[in-house]
Formats: sequence, structure tokens, C-alpha cells
Amino acid sequence: SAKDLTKVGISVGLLGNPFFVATIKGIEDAAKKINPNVEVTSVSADYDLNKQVSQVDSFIAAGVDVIMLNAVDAKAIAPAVKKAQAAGIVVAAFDVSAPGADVTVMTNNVKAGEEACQYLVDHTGGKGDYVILNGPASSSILERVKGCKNVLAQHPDIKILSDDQNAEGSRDGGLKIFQSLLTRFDKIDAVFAINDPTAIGAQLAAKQLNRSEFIFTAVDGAPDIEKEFASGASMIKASASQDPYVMAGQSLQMAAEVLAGKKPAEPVVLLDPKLITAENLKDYKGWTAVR
Amino acid sequence: MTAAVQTDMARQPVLEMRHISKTFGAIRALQDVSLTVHAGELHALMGENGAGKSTLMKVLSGAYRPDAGGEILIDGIAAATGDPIKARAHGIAVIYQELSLAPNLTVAQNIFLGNEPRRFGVVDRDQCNRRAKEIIARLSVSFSARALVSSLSLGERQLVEIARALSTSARIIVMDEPTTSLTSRETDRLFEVIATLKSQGIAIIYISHRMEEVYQLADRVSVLRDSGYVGTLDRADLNASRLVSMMVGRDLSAFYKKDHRPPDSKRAVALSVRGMSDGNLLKDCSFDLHKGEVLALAGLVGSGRTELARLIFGADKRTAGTLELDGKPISIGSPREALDAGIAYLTEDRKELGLFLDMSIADNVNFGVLAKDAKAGGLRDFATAERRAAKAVSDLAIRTRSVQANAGSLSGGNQQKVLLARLLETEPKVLILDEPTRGVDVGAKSEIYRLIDNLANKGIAILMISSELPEVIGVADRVLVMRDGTIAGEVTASEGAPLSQEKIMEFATGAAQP
Amino acid sequence: MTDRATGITSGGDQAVVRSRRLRTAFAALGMLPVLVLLAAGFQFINPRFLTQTNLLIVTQQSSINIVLAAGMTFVILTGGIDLSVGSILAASAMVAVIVSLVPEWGMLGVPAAILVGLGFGLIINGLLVAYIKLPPFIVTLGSLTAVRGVARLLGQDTTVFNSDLPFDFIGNGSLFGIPWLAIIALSVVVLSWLVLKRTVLGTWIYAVGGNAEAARLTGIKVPLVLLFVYGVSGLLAGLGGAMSAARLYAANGLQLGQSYELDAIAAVILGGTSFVGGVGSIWGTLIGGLIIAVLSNGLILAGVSDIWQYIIKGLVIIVAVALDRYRLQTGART
Amino acid sequence: MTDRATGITSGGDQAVVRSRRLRTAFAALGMLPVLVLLAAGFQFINPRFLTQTNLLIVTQQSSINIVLAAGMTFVILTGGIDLSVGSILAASAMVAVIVSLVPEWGMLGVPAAILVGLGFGLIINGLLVAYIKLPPFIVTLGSLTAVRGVARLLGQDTTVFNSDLPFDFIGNGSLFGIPWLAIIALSVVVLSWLVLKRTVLGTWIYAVGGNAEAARLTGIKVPLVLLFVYGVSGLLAGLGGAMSAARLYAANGLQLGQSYELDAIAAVILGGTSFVGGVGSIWGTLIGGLIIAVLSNGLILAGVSDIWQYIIKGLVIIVAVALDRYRLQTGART
Ligand SMILES: Nc1ncnc2c1ncn2[C@@H]1O[C@H](COP(=O)(O)OP(=O)(O)OP(=O)(O)O)[C@@H](O)[C@H]1O
Ligand SMILES: Nc1ncnc2c1ncn2[C@@H]1O[C@H](COP(=O)(O)OP(=O)(O)OP(=O)(O)O)[C@@H](O)[C@H]1O
Ligand SMILES: [Mg+2]
Ligand SMILES: [Mg+2]
Repeated sequence: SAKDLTKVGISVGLLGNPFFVATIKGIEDAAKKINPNVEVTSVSADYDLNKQVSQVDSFIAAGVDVIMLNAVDAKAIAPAVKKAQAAGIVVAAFDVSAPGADVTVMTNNVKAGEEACQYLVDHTGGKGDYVILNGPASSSILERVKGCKNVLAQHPDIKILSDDQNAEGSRDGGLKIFQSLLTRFDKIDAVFAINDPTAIGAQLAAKQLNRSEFIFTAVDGAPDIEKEFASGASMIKASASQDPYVMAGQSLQMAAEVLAGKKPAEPVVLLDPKLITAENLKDYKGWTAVR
Repeated sequence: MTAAVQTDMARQPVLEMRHISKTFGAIRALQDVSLTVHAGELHALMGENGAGKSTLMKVLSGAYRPDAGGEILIDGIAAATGDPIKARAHGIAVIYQELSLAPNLTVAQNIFLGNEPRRFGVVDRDQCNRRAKEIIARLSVSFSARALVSSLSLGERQLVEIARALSTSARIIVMDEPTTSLTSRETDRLFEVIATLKSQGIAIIYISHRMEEVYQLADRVSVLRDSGYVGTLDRADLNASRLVSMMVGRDLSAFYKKDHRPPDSKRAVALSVRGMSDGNLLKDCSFDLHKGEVLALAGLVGSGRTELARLIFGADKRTAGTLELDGKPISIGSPREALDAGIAYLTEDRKELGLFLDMSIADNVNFGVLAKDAKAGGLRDFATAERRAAKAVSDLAIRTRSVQANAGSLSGGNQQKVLLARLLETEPKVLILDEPTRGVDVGAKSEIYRLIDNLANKGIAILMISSELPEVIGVADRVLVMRDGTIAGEVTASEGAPLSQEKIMEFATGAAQP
Repeated sequence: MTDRATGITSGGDQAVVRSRRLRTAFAALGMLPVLVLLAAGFQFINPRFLTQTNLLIVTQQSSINIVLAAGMTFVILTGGIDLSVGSILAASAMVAVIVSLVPEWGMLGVPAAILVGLGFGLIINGLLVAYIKLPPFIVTLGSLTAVRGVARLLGQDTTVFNSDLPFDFIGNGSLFGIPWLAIIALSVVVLSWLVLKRTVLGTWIYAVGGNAEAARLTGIKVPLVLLFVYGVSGLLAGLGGAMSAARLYAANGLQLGQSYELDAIAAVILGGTSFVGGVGSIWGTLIGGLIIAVLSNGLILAGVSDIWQYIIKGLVIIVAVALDRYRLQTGART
Repeated sequence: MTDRATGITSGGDQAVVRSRRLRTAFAALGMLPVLVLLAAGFQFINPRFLTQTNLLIVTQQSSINIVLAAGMTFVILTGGIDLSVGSILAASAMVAVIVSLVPEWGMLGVPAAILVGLGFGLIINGLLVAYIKLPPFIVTLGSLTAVRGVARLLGQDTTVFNSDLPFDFIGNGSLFGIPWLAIIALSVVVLSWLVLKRTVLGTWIYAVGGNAEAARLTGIKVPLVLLFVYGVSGLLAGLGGAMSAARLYAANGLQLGQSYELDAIAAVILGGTSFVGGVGSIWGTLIGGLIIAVLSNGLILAGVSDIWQYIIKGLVIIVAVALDRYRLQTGART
């Protein structure tokens, strides 16, 4: 039963985050390409599962064709997905997997963690004292940390000093937590931050305390980090970038195909991250690029 | 004095209030009231609870704006209304009935509140404290200018209010029931201050429910009734029955009613108090209270009468002392236990410690018996509650339009009766009444006296704390006098001779030893 | 004395009672006009708003907040506050799901959640406020933080999940077409009303809020009353946890219930209950909760962007209270 | 009366004043013992705690919260509350960074942020509380939401950043080895102390909190006082926004300042300021703010995991207030 794409509902973890702003733009642009009169409503779940389930209910009541879902919880969103599908709605997940979703497009977060930490390993000679600046326990962050540890575990000379501090994924948190960690540890060789703002905040702390014996890598490829790399003097050496615009757009495109009655060959697409550094920055498109 | 005032009459009055009306929503608190006050006179304002006296004074002070048509003239010139600062600039100072102090500030800060001596916008604290000290020295009080008001007793707070009025060089001072919390010594002191003020040409508007004060002080008396102006009497025309009939519209005979119980020590002891101490003020207080007797507890403010009552009632922790009720030792650790044992206590501060102003009269009356009346499952028995409340309203002549009205909407005297009704519902054996007629008008006062009398005749033992000596002498069978936390002596009526006022004062001030 | 008193007692009594009833009803209505206005406005913008499906969704979405707000009403009536309800909800939801995984005994998840909520409410908040006499704001701010930690600990910072939740009908089933969530919320409100207005305990709660010292002097065991209200608030937060678990088939100790306390407090205050204690009604809370839910749902249906949803919600809350204040001022006072 | 009166007036007066000073000093100390105890404990666990570097970090980390809490102290002293400080901080930080990007005029970012804060504080919170007489909790809950929306709108939901921030010395520079952030926070505290304790306005603020009706009757313009305190709170939140921008070289309308109001309120209440209004001191707030910062920093130095940090923080807050209560009870009563 083929249907036209007329109404799309988007629910993301936190709308104010530039990352999600880019995903929404990606979805809107992709949807407009299929049907210029498409109606797109985007809402923020504020990382509250109850709220997200309510939003899915509201979308069902509003009669959307496709729900674009950035799950607040990769496991627990399953019943809501089922309910929406029972109402004849196509559910497309992006950035975070959602069990049972018709299509899923996300960054390979394990790989992102692996690449970022491989860079650290390569540049510290496979040994030394490492710090992982952790964040709120969401699936993408858990996977990045897992990827990083996969790499580090292969090098017995690497010691993880700390991996259980929550820097909240923000500059503010990165600065605060790393200030204290710098006091706690005399010598650090490498730092993996679970996202760019955390790394930038941590670097501010290092600069303040005149410590520079370590290098950072992070994940995201956010606009802030582009500026960092462009400055040329950053301690942050690499970031495993995601492309939220492409990722979300692709997810919608696939959802539209499902809606039109074409089952995709591979419902789950893992996009590989690209490690950006000061050297390859000029080739990087970034999140906010006009496309 | 009278002659002087009369010559003044011809002159320009210092204050004229003309056609003042004030409505609060649907409630009319003042209707076309006019008042003329001359320099150097003490103008008493009388009327029943709720007649509108305080409201009139709040209009004067700028706390309320009068309804259109009313005007206030100072020295014959129309003054702005509804602005406390302008009113103060005109030389008007008010000692409010409900104390208007900030308890978290010091005495000195309160005295100069809104009028602080300052240097470059910074409070001149030294000057503030020094001047406050001078002013309170004139009142010969026992507290420091730097004491926190929250640490003062009610009476002491009243003195702070008076000091505040003295601090502004006022030409018209309003005193709204200033003596309700003062005892005779401080009252005398206040009267001296009033005389000095008058001699300086300051006009005083004096509100009181106490006849004897009005006789003693007033040059003229104006009476309000039911929000309206009734008339003004000159000092020469003052007489009790005329005044009372102007106030209540009828004659009150037998004001103090004591037709009971010849002095008799053979009555059974109801409550026996031994060695009460609180580790602070009270030291080793002991006495017996008999069935069917009215025992008064007299003394100066701060002598510890309230403390003793609260200790007996279990409201505060005691460090020593035992109680016996009907000859059996009882242990009381909380008000609940006291009430269960049959001891009830009427607090001296009905607004802060007694009533639930946002709840209905019916609920307020029934508080003591809620649990007893409750149906299965703790459900309220509203029918019984309504019945009890209606009966209380008619028995105690509580003036209200409905038992469902909020207690906060009643005038002071009627609030007091609601509290009394609550205590009576618990059918106590021992009733402790702390200042039962504070702020209550003549009519209601005589009703409360009659009530006390009836209760005693029914065999209830009554301990009455009062700072009004005429009341103590008129109502009590026997008087205990407290001083500095101990019981200083006992005064009884001997054959033919009534209770002696002098004797009581001697014990209270320490002039006599028991 | 005589004429005034007698003149009014008979005929006037009836009139007063009537006008007082009217005023009480009016006060209980309180924000109802605002709710109706909002609903009418949203219906005008999007005709899907007043469909049966959508109204059921609104009641369902508001149900957990209303249950929390009912408990909060008890607490605020005594002049206190309970900031910990969101954290307690999270911990209880964790327990509900964890227990539901026990074979055969899964149904026990619901009572377990409620008991956990009651426990936190009584033992932490209740005891500390009632007997150690600590300020409620700081006690519940402390338990907001500490209980959140416990909730995370319960699941070791992961989401616990049970797709065969034995009590999922609570979260997703209906009775005669009405969602169980809504039925539970309404039952809680009716029960609360019974307790507050029909029992002795209820009168005591109002009394403690009106004047705690006077309540003590009339023989009311004030600490017991306080213990009760914080217990109720905890218990209802526990129930909210069970409802949330039943709705989601899952729970997460970190994310669940974040800042729910603000929504619950907003519902209570929008409903006209005074922060000072002693004044307020549970029906007002119900309406306050519905206003919040209608706003969230209606703004989405109206296609308002997320940013503007924030701004409009904030303004509506302020305007609603201002309207209410205005209404009370023009009406008779006292 | 006689002996008591005369006995005390001359010599006693001195004694009373002295004991009163002592008690005030003791009360002002308040939580200082708790702070010292915490510091000693952390030093025992990790000897790096009491190093100069780390102490400077702690003062720096506490500075923004202390600035917010100073404003909150003004508000709570009048018996009010300001929940909107976190949102105002976010909006001001956005403005600070956006203005800093204007060539040549970048330094204006700081006054712009402060003005924006002042504006929100005065025009929304102040006017509504002081003149429309709405309950502060609901007004500032409304502006918490609405101003958050404005903050997001300012940056169109993106992070604004400026790596060449002209006023970055505020956030990362030092004067004689002391971070500017700490100097600003201390100056704010000292200034607040001057206003509260030395000026007429300060006395009025205490009076309004102690008895608003009495204050009105003595001719104090209560609405103006309220306007002032909400203005101060907004202004300091604006300053906090500038500090935050200077520290991070960036601002994000959504994430910045979330639930900062709870930390600020906790600092004030830990510092012994009463929720009822009228009682409290700004020095207490300073100590309260330091306790919160020491806890956060110390727990990380001690290597405590994030989950347990929650639990321990919550418990410490409760225990600290309980200790304080106990200390006051055993000490001389008034
Ligand atoms: N703010 C107010 N709102 C509504 N009614 C009021 C208000 N203030 C006073 N009233 C009413 O106005 C009437 C007059 O009150 P007022 O306080 O002036 O009496 P009063 O003569 O001073 O009595 P008392 O001797 O008991 O002090 C009373 O019926 C009172 O209930
Ligand atoms: N809550 C309190 N805090 C501090 N001091 C108090 C308190 N209550 C009473 N006092 C003090 O205890 C002393 C005794 O007060 P109490 O009220 O027992 O005296 P009283 O004889 O009943 O006088 P009053 O006529 O004022 O009721 C007074 O000096 C008073 O200042
Ligand atoms: Mg009066
Ligand atoms: Mg007394």
C-alpha cells in the first residue's frame, strides 16, 4: 500500500543542540525534495522518555506518515515504535537505533571511539596514562567509550586513570571536571572526550593551569572544533566526525521509500565516521554548510 | 486642663476628618465619619469591637485611602490621603493595634524604620542606637536598643511601638489600645509620657476599651457604632451609663458579675502544682487550684505567668515539677496529653497561637473534639460539628452571619469567644485562661465574665491570668501574684473586705514580702 | 449588639451560606475558565484538538503529573514542599521494572514501586522534616540528589527493560474506552479530596498549614501530620513510577523524571493552592495539571516550534495566574 | 520589673550587646565548621586538595554560583524566590558572545549581558511580583521557561562562540595570582554586604522580609524594594552570564545554566538564610557556595564515581543542615 509523504513528525533528544538542528535541516531538505508541500513538525524530548512517548502519541493523533525518531533510549523506545507502526506509520530512526524501526541510519559510534583513540595510541607510542572524559549514559556515548576501550585494551602499557566522571557533554562540564582531574593526576598523556564541547572545555582547563603534556581527541566534528583546528595551536588533534545532515536526510529518504512500498535491502545503515584533523580540515563539509 | 481645651476650641483644630467612608469590597467599615481634634487635647475614641476605630486611624495614617468624598484637614489645609510618608511629614504617628514591627530587626532599627538617620545613604547606626536609647530611656524599659524585637514579650513590643511614635516629632499621635499588653506600672509610666506630650501641645487620639483609663485621661470622647459616628462627649459630660449606651445602644448593668461561691478553702483540690521550673525564668512554683474556684494569676509583664501556664499545659518543656489532678499524679508532656487529662488553655495571643483564621468558625470551634466525633474511618461528622458550632454561637452570643464564615472575618472580641467555645467543647476539668479579655469591648467583656462565672459554678476549676487589676478583683475568688518567675504571694478576700489592689501591687513589685 | 446580631441571623444566614458556597465553588473552579479558553483556542487553530482520540491522549499525558501534583498538594497545604518526587519516581520505576522481571511474581512490581516511594517519602523526607524539623526545601533538595543517585545505582546506569511487563495494561490499556492511567489519576484525586475534605486528618492538614503552633496547642500531633503528607507524596511518586514503567515497559535511573517536580508544583500553584499553606483544593490541582498538559499537546498540534513553545508556555503560566488574581480582586474579598 | 530593669540597663546593656555580637558572629559563621570539616576530610583522602592550585580552582568553580546566590540572597531575604536565574544567565551569555563578535565594540558584551539580565529581572520578575503582586514562585517559574526560549531564539538553537573573546581575561585571567572570577565573586559579596547591612535600603529589605505589612505602614515603598531585589538578582544573573561566556568563549541557549537556580538556592539556604524572609546573611551564602564547590571538586579528587557523587552530595546537604540545627539548639537560645 503506497502512500505519499505529506506529514512528518520529528522527535529528537534535545532540540537546542546544534547537532540536532543540523539533523532537522537534513530531514526538512530531504522531505521537500520528495514533496515540496510536506508538513514537518519537530519536537524535543529533553531526554525524557515519558515525554518522547507522549510525543509519539501526539504524532499518531495528528496522523503523520513518518515519524523520524532520535530515541532518548535505544532499548526502551521499542513499545512506542510498535504502537506507531500499528497505526500505519513508518518509523525511521537516526543517530540512535530504535528496536523494530523500519529504517535506521546512524553513525558507527563504536568505530568513532576506535578511530579517535587509535589516533591517541599512534601519537603516544602505544603507552602512557589515559583519561576518558565520560558523559551521560546514552547509547551513543556508551558505544564511543566502548570503541575507545577496545583499542586501548590492545595496549597493555596504557593505563586508564579515570573513566567514570560525567562532564555532561558540555564545555562547562569539561572545564570543571578536567580542572579537578588535572589536580588529581600529575601526568596525563592522552585524553579522549566523548564529544567536542567536552574536549574544548577540558582544553580551556589545561590552558589555565599551564598543562600541555597531553593531546585530546573527540567525536562529532562540530562547528566549534573546526574553529579549533583552524587556529592551528590546538591540543585537540582529531575528532571523529559525524554528518548529521546527511545521516538524517538519508534516514528520511529511506523512510519515504518504505512509505512508497519499497522495502530497503538493508534497513540498518551504519555511516562511518571520518577522522578530521587540522590537516584535512579544508575538505570537511561541516554541519552548518549550506547544501 | 478642661478650661484650656475650651479656649482652644475657638481656635483652629489641628486635625479635621470630614465625611470619611471606607468600604472593603462589600464590607462597609466606615460610613460618613467626621472627627475634630485640637492641639494639646487627648481625644478618646470608643466603640465596640468592629465599630471601625482602627480603620479610621488607618485612614488617618495613610495606610488606607478613604472612599471618594472624604477629606483630611491638617491645620485647616486639605492633606493628601493614602500616603503613609506624607502623613508622617504632616506629623501624624500611629501606634497600631496589631503590632507592626519587623521581628527580625533590632529595637533601634524598628524605631527608625522608614525614617533612618543616614549619612551619604548609609545608615548612621551609632546615631540610630544612641537616639533609640534616649527615647526608650524616657519609657524606662528593661530591654536594650540593640535587642532583637523577636526576643521581646508582647508588652515590650508595645513599648517599642510607643517609642517609634515618640521618635518622629509628631503633632498628632494615635494610640490604638496601647495598654492591652501593659501592666499598671508601665501603664502609669505611659500616662506620664502622655501628660508630657499634651503639655507640649501634641494632640493624642486614644483608643481603648477600658473605661477607667478614659475617665482618667480624656478631654473629649467620641463614639463610633456600626461604622458610623454617634457623638462626642466633653469631659464634663462623661458618665458611664451615657457612654455605654452610646456605644452599645443599651444599658449594661452588673458589669462584673460575681454572685458565687463564698470564699471557701474546704472545696476539693482540682489541680495541684508542685515545684514547677523551666530551667530559665520559672523557679519552683507551687499552688493548689480548687474545684469551682476562679484563681487569678496577677503580676507584671514578664513575671512568668504565661510561661507557668504553658508549662502546666505541656506546651513547653519543664525541668522540674509535678502535677496532680483530682488527687492523682499525672504526667503531661504535650498539649495533647493535657487536653486528654482535662486541662484546657486559652492562649494570650489568639491570632498567632490560637485561631485558624482561614478556616470556618465551625471548624475552629470543633478542633478539640474532631477525633472524638469522627465516624468510622476517621470521617468527619459535619452534622455534629455544625450543631456544636451553632450552639456555641448562640450560647456565647458570637456575632457572626454564619458558622461557615472564616474566623478571620470576626472582630477581636468575637474571635476570643470562638476560642473559648473551642475549649468548652472539650469539657475540661481545669480551664487556664490567659488574658481572656484582651482587646475585647465592654459588652463582650461582661459576657465573658458571666461565662467564667457560670463555668465556675458548674464546678470547673479556673486559673485566670490577667493584667487588668479591676478585672482580677472583680472576677477572681483568690489571687496569686507572680514576680520574677516565682509565686510572690497570695491575696484572699477576708470577711467583708474585698481583694486588695494595693496588696497585689506590693507583691508584684516586690515591696511586700509574703 | 442585639439588633445587629438577631437582625441577620435567620434570613441573612441563608444568604451568606449561599454566597459562600458560590464563592467556594468559584474558587474551586479557579482556573477552569483558563482551561476552557485554552482548549477553545487550540480547537480553533487545529480542529483535531477536540477529537476523542486527542482528548484521551491529553488525559493520559497529564495523568502522571496529576498523581505527583496530588501528593504535592498535601505537602504544600502544610506549608512545605517536596522537590524529590521526580527522583523518587525514577527509583520506583526502576524497582517496578526490576521486580517485574522476577518470574511468576512480576505483578509485585507495582506494590514494590509504591512501597519504595512510600519508604523514601516517610523515612527521608518525612522523618527529617517532622522530627528533626529541618527545612523541607533543603531536605527534599538533598533527597532529590541522593535518590537520583540511588535510582542510577539500581540499574547500574543502564536502562532496564521488560517487553512482557505483566502490568502493562496500567500504562496502555483502557476500561470502557478510558485509559487506565486517567482512571488512576482521577481516583487519586477523588481519594485525596475525600481525605482532605471529609476526614479529621484532612482538617488537621489544613490546620497545620494555617498555623502550625496553634495546631500543636490544640493537641494536634503536628509531626505525625507532616510524616503523613510526606509519606503520601512519596507513595504517589512511587505510584507515578509504576505508571511510568507500565507505560514505557522500561525505566532509566538517570533520565526519568527529571524536573517533574517543577511541573507538579506548577500544577498545584496554578490550581490556586497557596504556598504559605492552609489554603487550596485538590480540584484546582487537577485543573492545573490539565492546563499544563493541554498546553504541551495543543502547541504541538498547532505546529508551534519548540523554541516558541517555551516562550508561550512561560507566558501562559504567568498570564493565567495574573488573570486569576484579577478575578479574585474584582470579586468579593475575604 | 524594677530590679530586672535597673539591673540590666547599665552593665547589662554591655553584656547583652556583647553576647549579641558573639551570637551574630556565631550565626554568621554558621556552616563554616562544616566547610572546614569537609576540607579536612578531602585533604585526608587526597593531600592535593589543599594545594594552592586546587584552592584557586575551587574558588573559580564556585564563583558563578556565588554571584547568582548573592542575588538570590536579596530575593529570599524579602521572602521571595527567583527560579529564573539559570535561564537569564543563558540569555545573557548568548548576548555577551553575540555582542563580542561585533568588531571594535566587542568589549560591550559585558555591559550588554548585565543590562539584559537587569532587564529580565526588573521588567518580568520585578514588575509582576512588586506591582501585579503575583506569587514569586510562579512568576519566576514562568520566566524560567520563557527566558529559556528567548535564549535559544537568540542563537537560533546553535552554539555561538568567539575564540578571540575580547573580555576573556575575566574568565581565565588572574590578578596577583587570584583569578578574576574569584575577585568578581568576592566583590559582589562585599558589595551586597554593604548594601544589606550598611544602607537604608538594606534595612528595608530585611524589614520587608520580616513583616511586609509593618514595612508598608511605616512608609517603606514595598514594591520599590521588591523591584530592587529582583532587579539585583537579574543583574547578577546577567553578570554570571558574562562570566560564563568569558570562561567558555561560547554560549548555548539551551544547555547553559540548566538548574543553576537549585544550586544558588542551596547555597543561600545552606548559608542560613531563612525561606520565610528577613533572616540571613550574605557571608553565609558565600560559605554555602563554597561548600557546594568543595563537595564537587573534592569528590572528583577522591576518585568517587559520578553515581556516588550524587548520593554523597545529597546526604551531605541534609547532614550539614541537620548539624547546623543541632548546633543552634544546644547553643544559647534567644
Ligand atoms: N482589610 C479589611 N478587609 C475587610 N474588612 C475589614 C478590613 N479591615 C477592617 N475590616 C472590617 O471593618 C470593620 C471595622 O474594623 P476595625 O478594625 O476598624 O474595628 P475596631 O473598631 O478597631 O474594633 P476592635 O475594637 O476590635 O479593634 C470590621 O467589621 C472589620 O471586619
Ligand atoms: N518566645 C520567647 N522568646 C524569648 N523570650 C520569651 C519568649 N516568651 C517569653 N519570653 C520572656 O519570658 C519572660 C516571661 O514572659 P511571659 O509571657 O511568661 O510573662 P507574663 O507574665 O505572662 O507576661 P505577659 O503579660 O506579657 O503575658 C519575659 O521576659 C519574656 O521576654
Ligand atoms: Mg481596633
Ligand atoms: Mg502572658
